Amino acid sequence: MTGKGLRAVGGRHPSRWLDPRGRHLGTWAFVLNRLTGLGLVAYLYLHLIVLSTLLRGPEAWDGLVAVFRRPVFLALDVLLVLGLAVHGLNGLRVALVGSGLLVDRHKALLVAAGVLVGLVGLVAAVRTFA
Amino acid sequence: MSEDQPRMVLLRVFRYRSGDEAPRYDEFRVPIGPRTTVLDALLGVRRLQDPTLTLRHSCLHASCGTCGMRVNGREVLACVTRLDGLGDRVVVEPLAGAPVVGDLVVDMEGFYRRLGPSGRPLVRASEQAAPELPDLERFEDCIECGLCLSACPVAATDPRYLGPAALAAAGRLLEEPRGADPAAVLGWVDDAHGAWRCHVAFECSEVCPAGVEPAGAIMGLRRRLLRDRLSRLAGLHDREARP
Amino acid sequence: MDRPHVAIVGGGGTGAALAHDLALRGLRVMLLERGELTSGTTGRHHGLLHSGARYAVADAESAVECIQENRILRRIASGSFEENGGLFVAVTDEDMDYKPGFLAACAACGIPTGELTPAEALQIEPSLNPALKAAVWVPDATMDAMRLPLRFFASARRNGADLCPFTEVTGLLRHGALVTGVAVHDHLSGRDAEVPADLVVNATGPWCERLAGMAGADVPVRPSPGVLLALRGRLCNRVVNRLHPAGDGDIVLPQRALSVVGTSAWVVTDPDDLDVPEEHVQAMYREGARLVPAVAAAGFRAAWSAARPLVGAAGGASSGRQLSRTFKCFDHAVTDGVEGLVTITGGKATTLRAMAEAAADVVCAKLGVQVPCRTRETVLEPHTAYYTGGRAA
Amino acid sequence: MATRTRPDRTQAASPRRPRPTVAWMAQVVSGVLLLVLMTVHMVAQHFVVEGGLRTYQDVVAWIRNPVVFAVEALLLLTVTWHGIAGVHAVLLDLGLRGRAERIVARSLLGLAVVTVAYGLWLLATIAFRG
Repeated sequence: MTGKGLRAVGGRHPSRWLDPRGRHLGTWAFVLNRLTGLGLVAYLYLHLIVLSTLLRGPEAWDGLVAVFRRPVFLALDVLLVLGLAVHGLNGLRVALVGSGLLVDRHKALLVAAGVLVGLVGLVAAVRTFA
Repeated sequence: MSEDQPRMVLLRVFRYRSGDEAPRYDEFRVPIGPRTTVLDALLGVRRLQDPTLTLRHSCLHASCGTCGMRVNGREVLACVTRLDGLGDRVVVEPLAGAPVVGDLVVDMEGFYRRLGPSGRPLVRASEQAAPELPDLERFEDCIECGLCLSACPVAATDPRYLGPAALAAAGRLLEEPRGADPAAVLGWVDDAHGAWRCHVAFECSEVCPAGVEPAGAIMGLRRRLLRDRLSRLAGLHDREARP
Repeated sequence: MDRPHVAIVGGGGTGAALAHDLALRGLRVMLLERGELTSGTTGRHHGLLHSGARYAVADAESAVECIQENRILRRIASGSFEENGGLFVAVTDEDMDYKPGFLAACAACGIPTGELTPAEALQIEPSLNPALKAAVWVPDATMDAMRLPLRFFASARRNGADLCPFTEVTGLLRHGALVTGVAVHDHLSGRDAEVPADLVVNATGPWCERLAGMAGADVPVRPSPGVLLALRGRLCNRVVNRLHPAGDGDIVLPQRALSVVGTSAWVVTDPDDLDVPEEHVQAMYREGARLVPAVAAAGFRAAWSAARPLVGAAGGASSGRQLSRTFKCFDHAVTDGVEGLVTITGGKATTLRAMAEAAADVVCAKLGVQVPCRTRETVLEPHTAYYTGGRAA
Repeated sequence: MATRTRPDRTQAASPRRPRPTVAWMAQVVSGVLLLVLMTVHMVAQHFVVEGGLRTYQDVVAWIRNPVVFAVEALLLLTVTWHGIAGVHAVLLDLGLRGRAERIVARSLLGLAVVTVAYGLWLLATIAFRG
């Protein structure tokens, strides 16, 4: 045989998480959990930075609050709640199944988590914009 | 088969040869019948259109596990995947995550190295069959095709991940040790790149052509590891009996 | 350059066992296979380790080979077989008429048998046709068609054999009537090369006529395909044979979670161009269900054809059933006046080691090597070693 | 003469490192805790508040409530642990190992300590101000 051949092809790369062909629901749940998780960590630090404005007194904070009440930020808030719901509810499924509980029901759990995420998102949107 | 004009399908086949700068895709038009499999079509291509096409195959009935490849992105055994119903354009690529040796052939060494520490318990040596087992010995169902490793989103990025097949083998050993030491097996899989690296995507069980359900086996291992750890924490066991 | 160099053409079971045998005797071995190892006939058989009972009545020579090799393989390749045993089942009066001669022939060939009443047979194998009239137990077993040869390959490589899959032999190097090696095309690199050898062994099974023809030599071999059918589910736990002369669809056996029904037989000229006639598939369903009724309703998994290399006078037999299943080794210096080329062909999966021993004896005699065969007692490497064992230096 | 073989570091990497079983348990426990704490946080800090955000005065008054302070502090601790452990897991997914993995693990631990310390300081500063 000649050498070890081509390693790059179909090799190990995070881009393969996003190759949609042939993948099933579980992989999408995994990818979504990764993306929301990283997004939420980023938001944690963003949140801390925003909250630091409180150190600069009432004017600075209340001015920021006015900005955050604009529709575009409210929409981002709904996105945040959605992200939390996806990560939290799918995380609950992963915690159960990944600990060896309800393994045979993993697909039903995934569907249930999806439905709940939808409901939470709906409530958040209505609550925010209504 | 019908005497009408056979339906034609366009195969887009991944091609790579040692020394090539980059892989390419070659297109072949192949006639198909209702029973024509991807493997039938590829062997037809090799016989009639391009004798340089390299691929692995042996048993032709999903028993040997050599003809694993990705068809339209999905891991399948080419020998039992019918072309009828896959559309007029079918993309055929080698399994992912293993070095491509040529065209559709990947190097399986990594797969078998992962399987190594399990002692390959899946094939039962009849002489060692324990008396409490059913009187008949049988091969276990894993055919070592590597589809699970190719489909696994964790193996897609972590070269050290033991992977579904090896973990399923470990799970099998715990179910029926056949002389193996369960504590050693548990120590082997209780690793950041072992049973705990799995992220519950269940892709391995989805693509497994032999119904092995590796994901279920991994979850069983984790349940066992958690139970042992919790009972130790609760003081029900003496200290860890590991060296 | 000091030790004799043998080039084996064909990476099936015979080539595997021959590479192992010759490497064990200390020869330098290079094995060439145009595709993946075991991608020809070898990987496609039904996975039966013959007791020899199938051939006892009509082909005693094959039957004796089978039972001897059956015992040897269980010893040197322990763990590769499901030692489930086999049953020969009588379902008609004609089958019952066949039984006394069958038992006598098995006894004559040294094949142990055990007679079972229908009730006893159904107790150990409930899947059998409940209308069976009698059953005979024999030491059949099932195996993995690819992984047993892989153990020979792994052992051969451990002893220094150079295995070259995806390397197609495109011609024979000749010096007059002397074959001096092979010309090859490496499909993985796209390069052509010449492999000089002290001796070339043709182990290409049903393709052997083609290779021998390159040297102007002739081998009386007919490629005789048979259709096999794989069904979903483990329908029986033992090998179930029909207790009558060999015929279509007369065997049902388990292979992991599948069941395999075999087989039919006809004769072709090109072993690469095998079709799977629909009527043969239907015959497998129909005849298989006479042994194990669950066959009729079982889910389809695959149907395929495999070409046996049957040794016989070319142009003679037409159905393949009349041809003997024994193997033959041809020294083409004797048969065709072509020096440096030996063909080993015929036989069956169960007799791969014996075929290799016979061929290796001829090879060693021609090369003046006086080392006895040791494959009867050498325990084989596990099949995984083929992938993880690395290449010999 | 016998040559000394180097110890196989891949097999026996510091035996006293916590087994990943414990890491999983910690991630499950912190995750479940977060599901509760985050729900409380979102509802109490945003959903029940008119306009979703409090004014400066309200924030300070709110934080001074010891129960709120405790819940927020616990949330900070839990979310930091869970988030940083999650980032570590992603890096392990990407094949990080050996010395690089150990360095990254320690850096992440350091980052977690800094995050929690800063968050607590921020909470305390705001609560005890004005």
